[in-house]
Amino acid sequence: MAAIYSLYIINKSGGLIFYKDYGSAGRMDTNDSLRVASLWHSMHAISQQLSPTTGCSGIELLEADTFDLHCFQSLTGTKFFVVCEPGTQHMESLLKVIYELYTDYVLKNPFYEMEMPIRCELFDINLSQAVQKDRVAMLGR
Amino acid sequence: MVPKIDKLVNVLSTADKDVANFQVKLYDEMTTIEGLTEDGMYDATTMMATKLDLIREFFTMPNHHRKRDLIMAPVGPRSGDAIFANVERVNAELFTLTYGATVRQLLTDLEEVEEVNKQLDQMGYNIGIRLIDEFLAKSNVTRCVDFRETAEVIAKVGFKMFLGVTATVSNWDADGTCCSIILEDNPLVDFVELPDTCRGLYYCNILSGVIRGALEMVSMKTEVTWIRDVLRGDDAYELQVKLLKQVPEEYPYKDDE
Amino acid sequence: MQFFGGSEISPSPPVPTASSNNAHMMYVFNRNGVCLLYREWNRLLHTLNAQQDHKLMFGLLFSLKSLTAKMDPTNAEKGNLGVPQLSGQGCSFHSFRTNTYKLSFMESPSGIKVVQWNFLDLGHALPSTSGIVDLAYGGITYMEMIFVSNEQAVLTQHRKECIFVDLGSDFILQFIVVVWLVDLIEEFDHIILVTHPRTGDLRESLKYIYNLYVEYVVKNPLYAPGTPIRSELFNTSLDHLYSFLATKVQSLQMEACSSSSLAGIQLQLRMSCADTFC
Amino acid sequence: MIGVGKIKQYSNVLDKPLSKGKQEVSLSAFAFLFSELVQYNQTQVDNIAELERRLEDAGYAVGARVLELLCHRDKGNRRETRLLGILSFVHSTVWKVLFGKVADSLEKGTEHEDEYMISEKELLVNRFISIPKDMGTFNCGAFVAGIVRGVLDSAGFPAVVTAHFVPVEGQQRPRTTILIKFAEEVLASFSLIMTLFL
Repeated sequence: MAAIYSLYIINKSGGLIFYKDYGSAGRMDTNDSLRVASLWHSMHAISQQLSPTTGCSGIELLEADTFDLHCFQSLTGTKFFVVCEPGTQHMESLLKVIYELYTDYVLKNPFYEMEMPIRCELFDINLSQAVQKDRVAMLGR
Repeated sequence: MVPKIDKLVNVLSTADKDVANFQVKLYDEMTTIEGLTEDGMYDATTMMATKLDLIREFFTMPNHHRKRDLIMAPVGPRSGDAIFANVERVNAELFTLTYGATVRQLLTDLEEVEEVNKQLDQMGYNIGIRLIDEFLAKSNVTRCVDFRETAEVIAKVGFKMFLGVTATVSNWDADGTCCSIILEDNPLVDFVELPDTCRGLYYCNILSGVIRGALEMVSMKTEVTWIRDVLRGDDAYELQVKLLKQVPEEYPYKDDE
Repeated sequence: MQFFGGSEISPSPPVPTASSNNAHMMYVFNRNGVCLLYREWNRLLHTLNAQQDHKLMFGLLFSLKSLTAKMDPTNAEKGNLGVPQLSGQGCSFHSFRTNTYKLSFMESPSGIKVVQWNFLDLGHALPSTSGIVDLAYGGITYMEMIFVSNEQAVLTQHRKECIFVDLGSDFILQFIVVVWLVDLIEEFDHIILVTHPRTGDLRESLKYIYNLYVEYVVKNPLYAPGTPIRSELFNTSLDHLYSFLATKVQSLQMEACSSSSLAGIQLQLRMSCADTFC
Repeated sequence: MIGVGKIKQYSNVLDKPLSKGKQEVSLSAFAFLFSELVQYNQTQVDNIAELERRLEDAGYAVGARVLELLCHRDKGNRRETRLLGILSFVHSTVWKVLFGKVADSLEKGTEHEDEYMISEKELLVNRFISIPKDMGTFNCGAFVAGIVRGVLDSAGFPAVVTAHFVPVEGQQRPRTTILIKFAEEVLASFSLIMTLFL
């Protein structure tokens, strides 16, 4: 039972820098995930453009038939979004935890080049623990 | 079994106490507060986990007080002290000595003091563009649009959160695009005296770079210069931050798209 | 006449939540992306001119639909991005929320889209009276969608289930557009509701609009398809209801809307509004 | 249900000794500075060995100062003369000051007489660092190796000090071992002292 299907991280120009699948049917190949990322980036921007009032920071939650998509955008423009089962709780706080893991294990890694794809072993290790723990919390309920 | 909240474990830190069922008791108490959502409970528990006395108090609080404190407590920008108390810290000497070694390395590599100043500023910029995300994540700052507000937050919260020192913001100019940040303390400079071969060196130039880099990432182009530097005989460390341009992210799609 | 396989409009919509977010917008597009209807109440920000705004909105819907179909984690073969979907085919989205507004979206089997917006009242006072916005006629011709006509639009169980969920708890009646449509066009396909971020599930209200709209549209031979909605009656009723709801009504109980004839529906609506007017 | 605990390593505030006015900065401040130091040095070298050497040099300067500070502060200026004394000084006092804890272990090398090893499950400087595969056995701990060499050298125990990743089975992350290889003369005098007492 995968509450979380997949996680994407996009840099501020819409390039996909991280994609992890946690068990959706038919894993997306790389160009598809790249296209999804850049499409989401433009949709997110357009949604701000169409806001009936000022101060809109773009889509935070998209509800679809078979999944919810929670998106967090940092003030520096980096977007973290997770695809999960409809109605999954605590996705905002999980995204916040992932954002902090990004500031620790990616931005503090001297071998990570800004805006480039993330290949940091420590980020992967800590991320899978965070997602695992979150899933346990959900299952535990 | 309910996963224990690490912070609760640490705060209670009594080995035999089964934190999990204590957590359930706390949770049941919270369900009596109508209007407190699941996320609200989660945040409330995490917040309480940092204050042992608050937990004790919580059980004795009448319900409407609980509601007022738990729900109404806005999760606004957290104070520098609160964050500093909660982050992992290291002895300042390690930081100071490492910085000293860095400057020494630059002095040997570049010889010219002016080059070292530039390199330090660039290194600071490289740190700033990365550090800003941690600052935003930990300080719950939701908007960085107004330069005045941002400068205040960076000085008050940022310097405290990272360097454990307090900084004040003053002498704003008329239109609020230029101010000074004065550091009451500066961990970079313990045990440092500049030999006269280093005349003209801005030893702490990394700090100006950090501020410039951090602000640029929230679309504020600035110029940061030293006004006063104790190592050069002044009575305090004072940086001037001048807003050059606020770069609004333009709408990425031209009309014909 | 039953719509969508006999699902009833559920009995009484619950009381709208207290927060009066009295500004919202509504778009109706036909399957070719033509914006048949655009209404706004107290929209403060117009970053684009009407034509761009509608074009962008339709583009957003089209892309989000293909994105969600592509990202559907429950079925393996996903087709590729950007290819138009048969209406009702593949996973689609029904709402998204930003920090300032919530957009609810419904697509009829024939592919027409209705969007209704509401934006978060950010604390500053909003003008209570709402001017009548004449419909900007936005024409997008480049997108071709293949639609299955209504008769054969056999909705798969899955699909139907997601559009017509049971009534959400805080269903805000004030966005229900009571529609006395006389001269409307052939089926409109897309209903988009933009409401307050904390607004609950509005698919039911969309369904309600759609039922009324199709009921009158289908029955209205006068209207030439593809031309904008000029129904005076429609516009006045919209504003009348809107300004009324925005200011006074706290709760407006609607009896179960039976699927009886045209008149039945109309009567019932008037009755329910009437008793709250006096 | 109550949500899950924060994943961040939450250091236990309650048992962190409240230093009597001892100044602290956030680990992040050090981590960002150290990361920049590594990146700067990467631009100055063209191979990994050189990068390690430069980090070590930077560490050496830190080590020399640490010894001064600590001797002045703690030992009332009495110099440590015994080999084991200086090793345990590094393993505990120096480690505590710089990294807030005593090193996990101090062992004597098994193969060679003149080798000692200080090991740490998670060396502070490596806390956030992921080494790319193509950099082989490179270890930023070279900086700490430099610190150790700086302390030992200034205390009159010249040695060659290197940092190595040592895989730990059952752990995803290897630990770091600081290998200390004392110079000839150090051992000579050490064995001389030993013979005197035997």
